[in-house]
Amino acid sequence: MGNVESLSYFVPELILTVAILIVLFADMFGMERGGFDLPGGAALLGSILALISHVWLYSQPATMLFEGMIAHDMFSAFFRGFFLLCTVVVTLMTMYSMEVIHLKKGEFYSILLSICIGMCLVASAQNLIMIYLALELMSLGSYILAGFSRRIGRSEEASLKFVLYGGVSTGVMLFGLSLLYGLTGSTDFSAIQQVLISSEKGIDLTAFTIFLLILVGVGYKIAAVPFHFWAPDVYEGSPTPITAFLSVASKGTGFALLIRLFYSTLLTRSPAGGFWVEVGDIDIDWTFHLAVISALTMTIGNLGAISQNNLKRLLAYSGIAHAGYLLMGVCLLTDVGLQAVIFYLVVYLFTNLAAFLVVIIMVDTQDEEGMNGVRGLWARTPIVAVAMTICLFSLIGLPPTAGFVGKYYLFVALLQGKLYWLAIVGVLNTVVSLYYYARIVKAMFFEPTYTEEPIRVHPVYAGLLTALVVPVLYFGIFWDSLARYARYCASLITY
Amino acid sequence: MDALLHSLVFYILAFIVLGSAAYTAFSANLVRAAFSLLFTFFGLAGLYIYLGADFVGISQVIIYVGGILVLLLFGVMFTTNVSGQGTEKQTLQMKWGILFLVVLFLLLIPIAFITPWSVMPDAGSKALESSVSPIGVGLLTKYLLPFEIASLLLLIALIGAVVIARGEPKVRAEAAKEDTSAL
Amino acid sequence: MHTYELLAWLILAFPLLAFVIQIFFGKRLPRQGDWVPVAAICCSLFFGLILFFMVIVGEHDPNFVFQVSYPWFSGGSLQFDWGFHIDNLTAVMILVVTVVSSVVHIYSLGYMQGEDFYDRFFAYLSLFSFSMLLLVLCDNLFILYISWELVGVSSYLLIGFYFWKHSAADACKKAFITTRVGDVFFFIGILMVVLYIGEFNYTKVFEAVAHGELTGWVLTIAVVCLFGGAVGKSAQFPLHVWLPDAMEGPTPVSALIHAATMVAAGVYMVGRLFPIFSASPAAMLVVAYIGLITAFFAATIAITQTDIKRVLAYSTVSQLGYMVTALGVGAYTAGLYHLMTHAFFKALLFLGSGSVIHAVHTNEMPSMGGLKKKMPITFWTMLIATLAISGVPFFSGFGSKDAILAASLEFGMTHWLHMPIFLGLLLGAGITAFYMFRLIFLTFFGEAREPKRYDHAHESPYSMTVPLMILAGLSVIGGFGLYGGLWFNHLVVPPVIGDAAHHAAEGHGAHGSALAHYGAMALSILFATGGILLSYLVYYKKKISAEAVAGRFPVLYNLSFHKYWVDELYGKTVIAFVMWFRMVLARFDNKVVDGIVNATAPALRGVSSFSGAWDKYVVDGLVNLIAIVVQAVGAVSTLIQSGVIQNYLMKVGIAVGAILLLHNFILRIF
Amino acid sequence: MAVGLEHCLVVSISLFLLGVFIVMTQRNGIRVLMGIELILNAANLNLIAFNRFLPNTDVNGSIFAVFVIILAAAEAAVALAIVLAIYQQFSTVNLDEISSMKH
Repeated sequence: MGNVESLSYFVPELILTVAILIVLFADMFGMERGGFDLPGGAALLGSILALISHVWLYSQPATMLFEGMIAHDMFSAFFRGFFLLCTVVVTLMTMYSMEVIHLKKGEFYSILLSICIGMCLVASAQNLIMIYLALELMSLGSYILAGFSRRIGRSEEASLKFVLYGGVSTGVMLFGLSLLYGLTGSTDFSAIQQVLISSEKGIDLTAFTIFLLILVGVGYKIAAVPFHFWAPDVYEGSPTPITAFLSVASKGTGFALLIRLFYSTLLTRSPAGGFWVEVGDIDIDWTFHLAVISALTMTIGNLGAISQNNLKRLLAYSGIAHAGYLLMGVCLLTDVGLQAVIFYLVVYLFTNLAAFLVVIIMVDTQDEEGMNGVRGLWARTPIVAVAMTICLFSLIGLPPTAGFVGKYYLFVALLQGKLYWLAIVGVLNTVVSLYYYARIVKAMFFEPTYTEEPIRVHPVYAGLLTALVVPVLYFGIFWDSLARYARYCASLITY
Repeated sequence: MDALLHSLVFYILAFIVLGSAAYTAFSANLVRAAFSLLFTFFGLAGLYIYLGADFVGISQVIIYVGGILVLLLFGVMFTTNVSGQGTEKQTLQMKWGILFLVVLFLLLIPIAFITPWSVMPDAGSKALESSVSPIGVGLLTKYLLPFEIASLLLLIALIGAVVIARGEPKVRAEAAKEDTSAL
Repeated sequence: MHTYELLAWLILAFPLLAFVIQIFFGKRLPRQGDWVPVAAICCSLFFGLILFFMVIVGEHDPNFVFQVSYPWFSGGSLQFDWGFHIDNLTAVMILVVTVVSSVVHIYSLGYMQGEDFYDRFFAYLSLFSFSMLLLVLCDNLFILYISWELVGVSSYLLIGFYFWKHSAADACKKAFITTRVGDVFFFIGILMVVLYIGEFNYTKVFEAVAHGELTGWVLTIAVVCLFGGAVGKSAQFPLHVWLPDAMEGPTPVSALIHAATMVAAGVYMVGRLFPIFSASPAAMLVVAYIGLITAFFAATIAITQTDIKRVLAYSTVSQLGYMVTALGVGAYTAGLYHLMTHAFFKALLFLGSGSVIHAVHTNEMPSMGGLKKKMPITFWTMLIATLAISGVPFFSGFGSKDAILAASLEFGMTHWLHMPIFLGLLLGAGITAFYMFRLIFLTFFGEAREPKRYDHAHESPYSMTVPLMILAGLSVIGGFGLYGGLWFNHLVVPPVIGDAAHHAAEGHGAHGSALAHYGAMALSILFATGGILLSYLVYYKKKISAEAVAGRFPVLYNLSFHKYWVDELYGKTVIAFVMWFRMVLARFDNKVVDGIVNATAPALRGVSSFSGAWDKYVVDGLVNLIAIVVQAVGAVSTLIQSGVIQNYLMKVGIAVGAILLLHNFILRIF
Repeated sequence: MAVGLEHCLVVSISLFLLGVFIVMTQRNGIRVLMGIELILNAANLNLIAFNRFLPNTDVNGSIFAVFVIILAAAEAAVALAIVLAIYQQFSTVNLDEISSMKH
């Protein structure tokens, strides 16, 4: 589709772009108006409008937009909704959080919205240039936002580590992309796939090297071992709303990128349907390599989380572990696996955002990110304690929470794919994770606190927390609709 | 003879690029390292033009040499006591780094040779016409969306760089105090 | 939505809602929110009554079944649904549960007044009511198991309500663990059924069993495993040890859970799954004999106990044995009828004893005496219940117990070998009458043995006595269900499914022949009267000295007084073994783990904080072993997180190099 | 010997590795940034060389390279701003001394 006609499919991004400008103007004029966060309001309104227009676009058939730069298919639509929802929640979190420097809120929101645009483009890109550009757009914004915390020293350290690590990783990935361009002579995914399908023998090594170089960039985004080192440090130092955003949206982007890039270039959909196979004569056991990374990722993540006392750092390691779980679904190269990944991502969105919201409440009310903050929480604010417990149960994967169903689908997919060893590793890891999540639950309910004074939770936070936790329980009991939706969304555009 | 001269230009440029890059990597003096990067960028610009990408070559000179390198030099000047150099150790984990360099070189170089790149048989005779016009057309037709996104990206980078570099003394002092008390 | 469906929803929704409200907002509501669960359970009672009358009077059909099921999710080839199964048995159980539950709720208003965690107590009661109602209403094994566990959890919470008391904390742990043993069997049983049949839904399972999809020794094992659940939950021998200890909980809890409803869940489960049970005659015999042993042994223990609630507890165990035996010999109607009548009069007995304890602040019967004048309402209502449990004609227990005896006599007459069942039960009936009147005489008659307590005693408030009177009325008129020929014996009959189950049920003979019937009736009256008379002579007239008798037969007395040393036996065998095993693990822990730990510096740090905690190792054994190993590994794994960015990048680079080397060269060469 | 694609690739791979080497071994944050620039330039050289030698007549490689240059500029600006902020805070740009968060 041409550039002009494509605009009608591009409405959510356009709304976000307009919102960025409005936010910047609002910042110039509106900060003194009765304490209301005018730029935040504008950003919130913009992202909600974008979400609405996105829903309205859902019924459109899959098609290529902007001269084949991006695709509109169920997969990209899912991720666009995912990122927009994340942005709405994080905007709300930021509006009432004490952690972000108040004087620079306008810049903060405009960058947040532009990151969201970048993420949406990553999930729908069909061209190497586009995917790299979109990735850089979101990365660059993330580097800046990581430095926005009130706690100056740590925040800047996080920002620095992030920008250097990210710069090198995306640079290496770019090198891989340039080799991919060289191997196929094209930057369009469809053309790349066609060339690879008809390629002659002898490109195995090159293909694997390219894959590995690209994986450095992708693995950095999803915090997969051995590319995960930045995650704990950056998560700890960034302002908590941004940590939440990174841990959910950024990880989601990584998976969108991995699936989009990997499934539509180095793989091709099998004519038998239901699974993907390597293109042409390339004879590499992708499943095995990704599975090893998945096993390592969840193991290192879970083990690392055990000795953490800072909740943000603990959740960072837990996020690494969850990237491992999600990779289990990706490495199968089947429809069922993709469906499980998408299902799990939705669950992860609600669960993790809610968990981080609890941390935000802790930081705002008692300036404490450590275990001390949650000690005796049950006595001080039972609703938050119960919500956190539900989240942790969901992260462990206990019924009747959605996390259980997510893990269930992942393991079913694994068993169907006959990847038994990975399933065993996954189950063992779940058991290990029980240990450190349960530690938080124990601290909240059974450990004494230094003060019995009740914590006042901002009503917006209480409402947001409820809105995030209810789906965790709801999908834990009635998941059929979500599972059907995930199956529906697990379809990439094919050529 | 002509072909030999042709090759010679390439080898000289390649030597400038790699030599100055190596100097950047191994030099003990930060300012000298930054200046040797100037040669790398110029050499690369020459290589681009040699390879027929005149527009990219010019962009390289303007943006890299005129922009990025100046930026880096400013950074060096701001953060380093230029005269008092040399006492401090400049590097770390050097042995591992060299091991990595050698091993990866041995691993990656074969890729360049064993891969059946679909090279044009008579690449040397590919007409070396100006690439400015096709690039301009491409940017406004097929690559219009990336072009627009790049503008958004530059806007964000601008805002971000300003926000980070602009000091907020009051907030900083207050926050720093809080931070130390939290520790 | 069908009326029944709506009613089922309503009955379930109120207690659940009350639980949620109470747990979150209870403390902040006026009166600590106690009225929320009471109102909720009364609403459930109201709708329960409507359901009962619609089913029993309105339908009046022995084979009436209403089913509705909602798809939940499918896992592989299994379809998990959930839904309601409403038939006559459900209606009766709903009635029993809601009536007893609401009575206990109201009673607790008075009894628990001023206790700590008053609000939470009511929250737990609501949770229990919800779980129990779900257990009764659900339509498949999966939900049955879930609600089964829910009931167990709420029971655990309620027994341990006085968690600051050591005995209560121990008791709730004991109850939980002991019933878990049964639950494991139950779970295995359900798994076997589902594995062989592939369905959870009751009706479908029954049909499959009737078609012989599950036969032979597999069926027998499955049924015995399923029965294991009932053994745990209904406190049958040899897992009965938890129930007497569970009396550490507040008395209303004992009345609700450990007399009337939860312990009856096992019996209800056997009744609900009767088509599966009756398909295996061998398993049915196991059921009958376990019931018999329980009924007889518990009765003999009750004779010598002095704690009023323990007497009642053993009496409960014994009566549950009666019900189980009845189901075992195929007397479906009689067993379930006894469940209903027992629920009313045993709840009454417990609540009455609670009233007494409330007045004199002791559980020991030797410290009571002569309370008849001080507490007339309590006395008269408890007397009615005692008459009912003793099997005196015109009271409810007579009808149900007589039916059980008749069925077992008839079973004995067709299979002479199994005559001991009848004899044991008959003797047990006499003993029951004896110890129940012993309780009455010791508590309410004679002189006041501790005047201080006696003077202090007073009748309980109306919130406690009114429930007693309601239950007393039910204990009397409950008996007319069967012998008035009104409805029970032709409405609550074994479900007829297929031919095989039908024959099996018929073969056991649910309806006693005239000879068995009248013979059993006469004998039962005779034994009951004998028991009462003996008790009268010993404890009222003091014609026979109890001490002298005990002195004459020290072995028997000690056996009974020490509950056949079952607890001690467990202590010496199972628990001792576990403790020994823990010791071994702890030693292993100490030696081997220390070795590993010393080898690594970070692990050393982890351990040094645990140093000097040898005791802790012994106590926590395996848990600590795992914890330490995991901690140590965790510490090592975070060591790679050096905080230096170049170091991170170096590690990434080395990892990439290693992968490339492995994949592109080493693996190619080999 | 006529210059071919392989020659260019050897140069770009060497440049790439030198960049990564700088990133790994230099303490100074600004030098690490120089390393990143080298990595990006190596990729650019690849793109241009492929564009030159592959049989297509389009200029996709050049356009890609132009975008990469733009991105490199933006990234360098942001990264340098962060490094300067770090210098204000820690009075050093030696990255191994800025490691308060670890394990």
